[in-house]
Amino acid sequence: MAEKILMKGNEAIGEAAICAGCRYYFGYPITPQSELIAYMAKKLLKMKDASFVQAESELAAINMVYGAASTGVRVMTSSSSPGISLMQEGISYIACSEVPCVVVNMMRGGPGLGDIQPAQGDYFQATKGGGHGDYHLIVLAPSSVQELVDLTMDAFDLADKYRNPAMILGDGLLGQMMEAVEFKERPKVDLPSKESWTLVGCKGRKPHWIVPFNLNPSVLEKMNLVINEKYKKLKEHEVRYESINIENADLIIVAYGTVARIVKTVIQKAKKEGINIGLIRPITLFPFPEKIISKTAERIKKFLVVEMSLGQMIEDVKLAVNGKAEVNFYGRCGGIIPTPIEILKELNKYL
Amino acid sequence: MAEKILMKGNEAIGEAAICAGCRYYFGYPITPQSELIAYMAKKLLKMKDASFVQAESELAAINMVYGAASTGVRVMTSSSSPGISLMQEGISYIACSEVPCVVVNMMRGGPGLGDIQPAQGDYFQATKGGGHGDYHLIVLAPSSVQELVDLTMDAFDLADKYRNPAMILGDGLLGQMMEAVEFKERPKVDLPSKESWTLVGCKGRKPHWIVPFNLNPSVLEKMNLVINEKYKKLKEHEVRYESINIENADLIIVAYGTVARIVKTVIQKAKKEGINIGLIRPITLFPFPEKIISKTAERIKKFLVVEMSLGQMIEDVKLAVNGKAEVNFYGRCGGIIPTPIEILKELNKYL
Amino acid sequence: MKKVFGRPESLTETPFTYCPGCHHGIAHRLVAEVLDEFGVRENTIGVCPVGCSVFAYLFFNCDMICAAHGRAPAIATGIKRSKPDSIVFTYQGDGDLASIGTAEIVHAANRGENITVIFINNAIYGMTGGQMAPTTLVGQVTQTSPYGRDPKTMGYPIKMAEMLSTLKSATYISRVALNKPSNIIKAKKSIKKAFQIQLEGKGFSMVEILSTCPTNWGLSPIEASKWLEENMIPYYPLGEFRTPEEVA
Amino acid sequence: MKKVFGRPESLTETPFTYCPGCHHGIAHRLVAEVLDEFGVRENTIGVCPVGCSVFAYLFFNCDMICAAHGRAPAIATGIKRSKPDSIVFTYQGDGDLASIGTAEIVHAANRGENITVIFINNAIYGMTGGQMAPTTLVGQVTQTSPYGRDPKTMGYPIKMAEMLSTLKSATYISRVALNKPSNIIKAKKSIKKAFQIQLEGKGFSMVEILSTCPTNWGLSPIEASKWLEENMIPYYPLGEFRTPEEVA
Amino acid sequence: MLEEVIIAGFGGQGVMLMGRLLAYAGMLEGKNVAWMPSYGPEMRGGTANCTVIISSEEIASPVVPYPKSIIVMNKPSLDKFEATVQKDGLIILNESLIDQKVNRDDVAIVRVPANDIANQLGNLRVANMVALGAYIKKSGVVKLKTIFKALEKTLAGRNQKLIDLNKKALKQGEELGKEC
Amino acid sequence: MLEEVIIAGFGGQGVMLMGRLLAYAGMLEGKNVAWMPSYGPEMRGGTANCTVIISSEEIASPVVPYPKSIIVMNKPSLDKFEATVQKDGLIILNESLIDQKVNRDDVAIVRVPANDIANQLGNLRVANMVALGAYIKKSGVVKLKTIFKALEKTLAGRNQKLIDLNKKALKQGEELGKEC
Amino acid sequence: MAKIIIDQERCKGCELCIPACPKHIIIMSENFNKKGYYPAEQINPEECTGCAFCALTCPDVAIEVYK
Amino acid sequence: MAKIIIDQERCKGCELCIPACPKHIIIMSENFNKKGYYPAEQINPEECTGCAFCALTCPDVAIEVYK
Ligand SMILES: Cc1ncc(C[n+]2csc(CCOP(=O)(O)OP(=O)(O)O)c2C)c(N)n1
Ligand SMILES: Cc1ncc(C[n+]2csc(CCOP(=O)(O)OP(=O)(O)O)c2C)c(N)n1
Ligand code: SF4
Ligand code: SF4
Ligand code: SF4
Ligand code: SF4
Ligand code: SF4
Ligand code: SF4
Ligand SMILES: [Mg+2]
Ligand SMILES: [Mg+2]
Repeated sequence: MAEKILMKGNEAIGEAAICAGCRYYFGYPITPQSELIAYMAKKLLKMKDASFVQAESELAAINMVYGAASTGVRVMTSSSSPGISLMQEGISYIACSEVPCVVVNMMRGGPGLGDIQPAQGDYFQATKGGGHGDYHLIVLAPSSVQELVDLTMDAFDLADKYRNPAMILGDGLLGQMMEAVEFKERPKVDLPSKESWTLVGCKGRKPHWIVPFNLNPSVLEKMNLVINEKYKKLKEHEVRYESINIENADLIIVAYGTVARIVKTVIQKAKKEGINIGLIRPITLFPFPEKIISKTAERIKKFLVVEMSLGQMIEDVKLAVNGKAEVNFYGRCGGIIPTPIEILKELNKYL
Repeated sequence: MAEKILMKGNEAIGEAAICAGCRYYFGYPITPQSELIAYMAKKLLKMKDASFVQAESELAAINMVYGAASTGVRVMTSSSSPGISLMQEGISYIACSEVPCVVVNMMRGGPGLGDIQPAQGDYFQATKGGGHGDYHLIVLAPSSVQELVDLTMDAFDLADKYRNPAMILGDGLLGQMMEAVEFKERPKVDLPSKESWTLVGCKGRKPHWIVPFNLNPSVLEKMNLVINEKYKKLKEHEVRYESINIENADLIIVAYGTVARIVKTVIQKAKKEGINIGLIRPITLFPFPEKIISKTAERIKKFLVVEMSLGQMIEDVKLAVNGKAEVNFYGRCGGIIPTPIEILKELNKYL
Repeated sequence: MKKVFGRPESLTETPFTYCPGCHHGIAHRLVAEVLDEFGVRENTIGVCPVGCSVFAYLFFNCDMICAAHGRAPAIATGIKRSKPDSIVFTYQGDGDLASIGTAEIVHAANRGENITVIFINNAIYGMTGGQMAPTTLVGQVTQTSPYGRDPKTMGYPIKMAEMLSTLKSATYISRVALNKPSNIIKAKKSIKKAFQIQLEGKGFSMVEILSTCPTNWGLSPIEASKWLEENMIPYYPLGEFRTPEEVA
Repeated sequence: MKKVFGRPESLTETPFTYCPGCHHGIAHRLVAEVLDEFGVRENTIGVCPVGCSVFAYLFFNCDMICAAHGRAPAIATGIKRSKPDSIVFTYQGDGDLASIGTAEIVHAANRGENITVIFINNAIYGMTGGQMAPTTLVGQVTQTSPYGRDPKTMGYPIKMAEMLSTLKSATYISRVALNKPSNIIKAKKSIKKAFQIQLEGKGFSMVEILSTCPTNWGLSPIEASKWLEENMIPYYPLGEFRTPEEVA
Repeated sequence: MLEEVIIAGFGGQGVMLMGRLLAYAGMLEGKNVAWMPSYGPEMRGGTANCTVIISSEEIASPVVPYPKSIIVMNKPSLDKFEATVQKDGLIILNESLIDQKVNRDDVAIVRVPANDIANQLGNLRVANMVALGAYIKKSGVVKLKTIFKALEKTLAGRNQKLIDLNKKALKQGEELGKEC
Repeated sequence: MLEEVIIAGFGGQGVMLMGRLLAYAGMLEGKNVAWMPSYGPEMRGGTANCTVIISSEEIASPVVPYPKSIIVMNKPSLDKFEATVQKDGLIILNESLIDQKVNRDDVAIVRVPANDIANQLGNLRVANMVALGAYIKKSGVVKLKTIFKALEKTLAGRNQKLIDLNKKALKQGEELGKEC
Repeated sequence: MAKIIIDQERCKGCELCIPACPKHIIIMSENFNKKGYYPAEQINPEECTGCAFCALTCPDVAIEVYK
Repeated sequence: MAKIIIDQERCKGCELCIPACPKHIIIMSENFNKKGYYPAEQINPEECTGCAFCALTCPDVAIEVYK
């Protein structure tokens, strides 16, 4: 299994999902993630106890996911920005129902129809809840094709562990690019049994209900608080990030996904110019790695957030820094990928 | 016109919209805003040069709004939480197209189907952008039936002025309650002509295009930056808030909408107990009144944010305070309205 | 004496929350009786809609899920695809199925999903307090057609059974009514046939049930049944629009 | 010599961005010619979809708006309701109209919106690189039906013209093809009739146009036209399914 | 002055209308008013209640956890609100549907056989007006005359017979309010 | 070693495949590789390009604003990328469709009449392989043998004739790469 | 002989069973139940045929039939 | 007498006009245009009837017909 394969990011996600035991996929085509739906069609339509449905829309797709997830199977859908917007009601229902599933968003330039180039303009939607009500997704932000593979597998585990929808927040570049990947054997994880809540027929037991509402507000509040407890646990146990050279850098860049990779080149280049730059790369966007940022801000007084958006994650960085350091921003949007050179130029302003 | 009328909040919005020249309404029923759609049906179906359509869904409704707004007329839709989630793609398109319109969200308990009681769980969705891409709505948060009237009229003006969708973010309580209201004569405002962009037939000119995309990312980025400039202007010119006793209070409560009213009772009660409480009530949630909060935080070191959610506006408060004061939170959710007594109890913890 | 008519096992003991005389209750009972008769209660997963029957999960004595408004057929698709051996049905109102959920029902039918759809056509939005449904009759006064449904601006009432019957993959489609015992008996037979088809793996089945909403029609239950007979049945003919024989 | 055939005024000079041999271009020209012939270009508002024809705004020489995927009929509704004297048309693909936009087209038709819908059925998702459309033929290989469309799990190709023709408020519905000059001439007539009906205020009109997508079908343009003739026309019969006379 | 009253009962008992009339009358008498409905978790056949605030000052919180008065039309409503009434407050209860005793001795209690009286008047639906009449009399918060005016405005267009019947019920209720 | 090359042309010219073969070959030779496509604003008939990075180190930024080499298959692509090539870099250009001169004298330039040669070979579609062959030879970044292997893997299942034709085109390109 | 039992608390007094009964032996009670509804009751039980039309029609499954 | 003009740069070489011409007087050029397509060209122009079938079929509106 540990052979290296050259794979497009989108296809790598598909293969990773299948490796993670996902046999059900419901989705609707959209650039730049269509290779993923095609991959799932190719694979799942030939498998037993599996199903692939090209849904009539993203709305239908997310609700098919909701249905399948309710029976306890591992299930996935994927789309890109506008399609994900159409799923917001459904995602809110799924989060309220505490039904695990995986949603992939390979972001493209927005708003509106935007374009089909890579972007990070859906950070708010993914992490704050683009749907209504108090809920969150578990949001994972890969930055290489290998990480697309690894985090997709993790997403299924985390979703099952917390009975919460998990999102892979990638972008068009990650989805479209090819890199060599390995599908490594993974250690077995202990996950809670789903028996107590799945809909599989009530033989020998009382009926199960999956009911994302309660017209009694006291009960609904309690439902909310139970879910909220999970978010606290997530913040305690599941935060992930990569940090480079944060001990005594002159400035810390915070960036995720594709941008973080570009920043790594910036760091190399900066080093050559004698500039000492550190990187904090959130891997989980929710839960957000606020502690490490907060701690780092006690020591290092200059931060630069770089995003392919007009400034979204920067709010979480500022909330973590809480006034202890200066937080600056550099962003490109609409599908433009910032180059190492322009970031380098930008950060020189703050040194 | 200045006679007082006893009116339900939802109907008051409808009448205000009509007074503001809105003759086009497209919507889909949902509790707790159905009185508004019924009111529009009753009125608009009897008017000339007017149209009321009960759309087949919220998705269709927001796109009908998009179409009508493109011809330059004043147009409105309304819904409540789950219905607004379904509009996210459309709203993102409208924002990208820079087409003015008014969307009303009378929030109810969430997530999922939730319940039909008042809540404030859609703050993130409304202010950060529940749809994809970098965009914002102008978000107005009334806290009485009279303000529903006044802010609805303002919303149309602001939408036209900035060519941006505006949202009235109310809740089920405001929509359902009756208070006496006046429809005052309003001073005429100067608004930009729409002639240069509306779709009315290209007689005597080049065709107009309303095209919320550009596959060239450089152009799309420029479109984004143009829109972003508007947000800067909004932040400069259109911030609104109400403040009570913020000069030398022991603690400042930040609350909007229904909750702010309850807090006013808290302040009265607290005064009797010799406790000195101030209130900052954001009336515009986007643009958020960050300056006054920031300034106040220089003086007063204790803040309490009260919301009918598990904590959403608190992030904007914290961003404004930026570490200069302690910001605490009290929230109820799922449709529970906090009582003055429980808030009083809560704030005693911080004194 | 032997009990010859009682509560089917596939209904819980919970009293219905429907208004007095509302036909939802009859429809529930018929579906439950059919599940009993096929002995599939313990293998059934029901999908309730948003609408007055959002509480159906309290009443059907089997595994239940509540769908987002209009999306029940998509959810049922997800369930049936992942549990192909279970019996899956949706229970939907006319706002749910014929308005917001149009795309989902058309495509579930067109894919030939092996599920059964119980479609309550009461010509109105019950739960939200009486707005116009796509199935509201011409001239009918509702909250959103306060001067009567005007076909010029609101179109004619939509005939879902007929429309879906144009789809090749829709195996069984019928329309029944619950306004009197004879029709109730026919309705039961049709519902049974619909489930039978699912049990045999023959594909999509739907029963459109003409029902009353006394509350929002502003009529007594008896008047409502009469109104249904005199106004709805003439416009919405009863009968089978597609049967498996035709499909072959 | 006089020019007897040239570029209609209702087309801009911009070269089409469609692939060589793609029928979208023919459909564009026919619509433009009809607008010219009625002299309504300056009073027309067109709605382009998401699909290969998302760029139609560059080609039609009139006011244009780009819809969200599938929502063109809703947008056209908003436009027509607020500008009832203008001519409004949508131009939609089969993914757009027959899949994601099913609810919107059904209800625009059912309301009898006085708009004209140009529906390009090329049995595939062109723009996104060749996925299955609801109109993809049985056995047809696409990105998402890599082993051919299997009616057992994917259903049969949907016949939108037939389905919408069950709606009382749909005034004119036809199906045409662009595979050869004689059919192109018929198509033009039908498009003209559709706009005529709108001009007369008679309500909803739609022309379903069978078209090729050589690129995603993996055929040369000539082979594609032949494939259309031999495979699509037999399944999707050409003709008028609803005409105003019938409506009365 | 500040009156805060909660009116509660089954969905079909007309408690919302009672509240609306009261608020309307308050406004007609020049007061600030707010009316706020609240529907129970059950849509159909469930319980419903509304709050009415009538005040000479601006009304801050429209939510009233501890009302001065309650009018309870059925048993579950009494159970729910009994304990919330302020000391020296007022409870109007529909004796016809509530057989249980009230556990408060620090409030005034008026028992009105509202359904029975309405039954006698020939229409069960006016039970609400009987109770409202009693409340008006006992609390004195607005004049019965003003309620009549509000009634006429609110039911304008309905047949006069119905309005008259409602007035009759209000008056009968008033008598009961007097008695205690 | 670190090679960064951008390959650009019309949508239908097969530039994506050129890049994929190159990346594949890089991987087969044990290097870290990344292939990144970029489609022009026009979907159909527009321009497209891809970036290939082949490196002995871990690859950080997959975005390469200043490539070491470019292979340009049409005029707009030359216009777009000409100025971005690093000093001492390499430009492979498709002479058949580009008549204009290059304004750089600090880079190596190889002109390949790719379409004409492909035309001679009987299939315009293999113009891309001609250019790729020239690039392989000139840059030496991977072996032609490895490209052949990659080709066989990538086109596996297609008919052998097509593969052979591609190989022929690659070889003819190699000759041109040699010549200069 | 046949018998029906009407659950007085389940009955919502909708009256639908009345016209459904071919024997005209169901009427509405004069006393309301705990929910405030006047429930249905049977008169002349000896005439009941057990045809179950009443039960078939009852939306609240309030009627049981014995035979 | 009739004449057609084929816009060499608009033409995408799709060949659809070829079978459309009843006179079989359209063929594909051997030289590609600036976009890299082989455009259509007319032979034996004197045989052209101006029937416009070619133009009718051309998806790129590349053909003008004169009569
Ligand atoms: C997305 C969304 N839109 C609107 C609603 C509000 N809503 C609840 S039920 C309903 C319609 C009910 O009518 P119908 O489907 O006919 O069912 P009935 O109550 O008549 O049985 C509506 C519009 C909702 N819950 N969610
Ligand atoms: C909400 C949303 N989902 C998906 C897409 C991606 N998308 C763009 S066009 C298209 C379908 C195109 O097919 P069709 O409508 O048949 O038009 P064609 O290109 O074949 O003319 C899709 C799925 C999108 N832009 N928006
Ligand atoms: S509102 Fe109508 S449909 Fe709903 S329960 Fe009452 S009678 Fe039945
Ligand atoms: S992809 Fe198909 S539909 Fe789209 S332009 Fe090309 S040939 Fe036409
Ligand atoms: S069982 Fe038949 S006869 Fe007896 S009460 Fe019921 S309907 Fe009447
Ligand atoms: S039909 Fe049922 S609920 Fe209605 S009156 Fe008869 S017994 Fe009671
Ligand atoms: S006009 Fe007619 S005869 Fe002339 S080239 Fe065209 S198709 Fe042939
Ligand atoms: S039909 Fe038009 S584009 Fe095609 S070859 Fe002929 S002239 Fe060229
Ligand atoms: Mg209904
Ligand atoms: Mg298509």
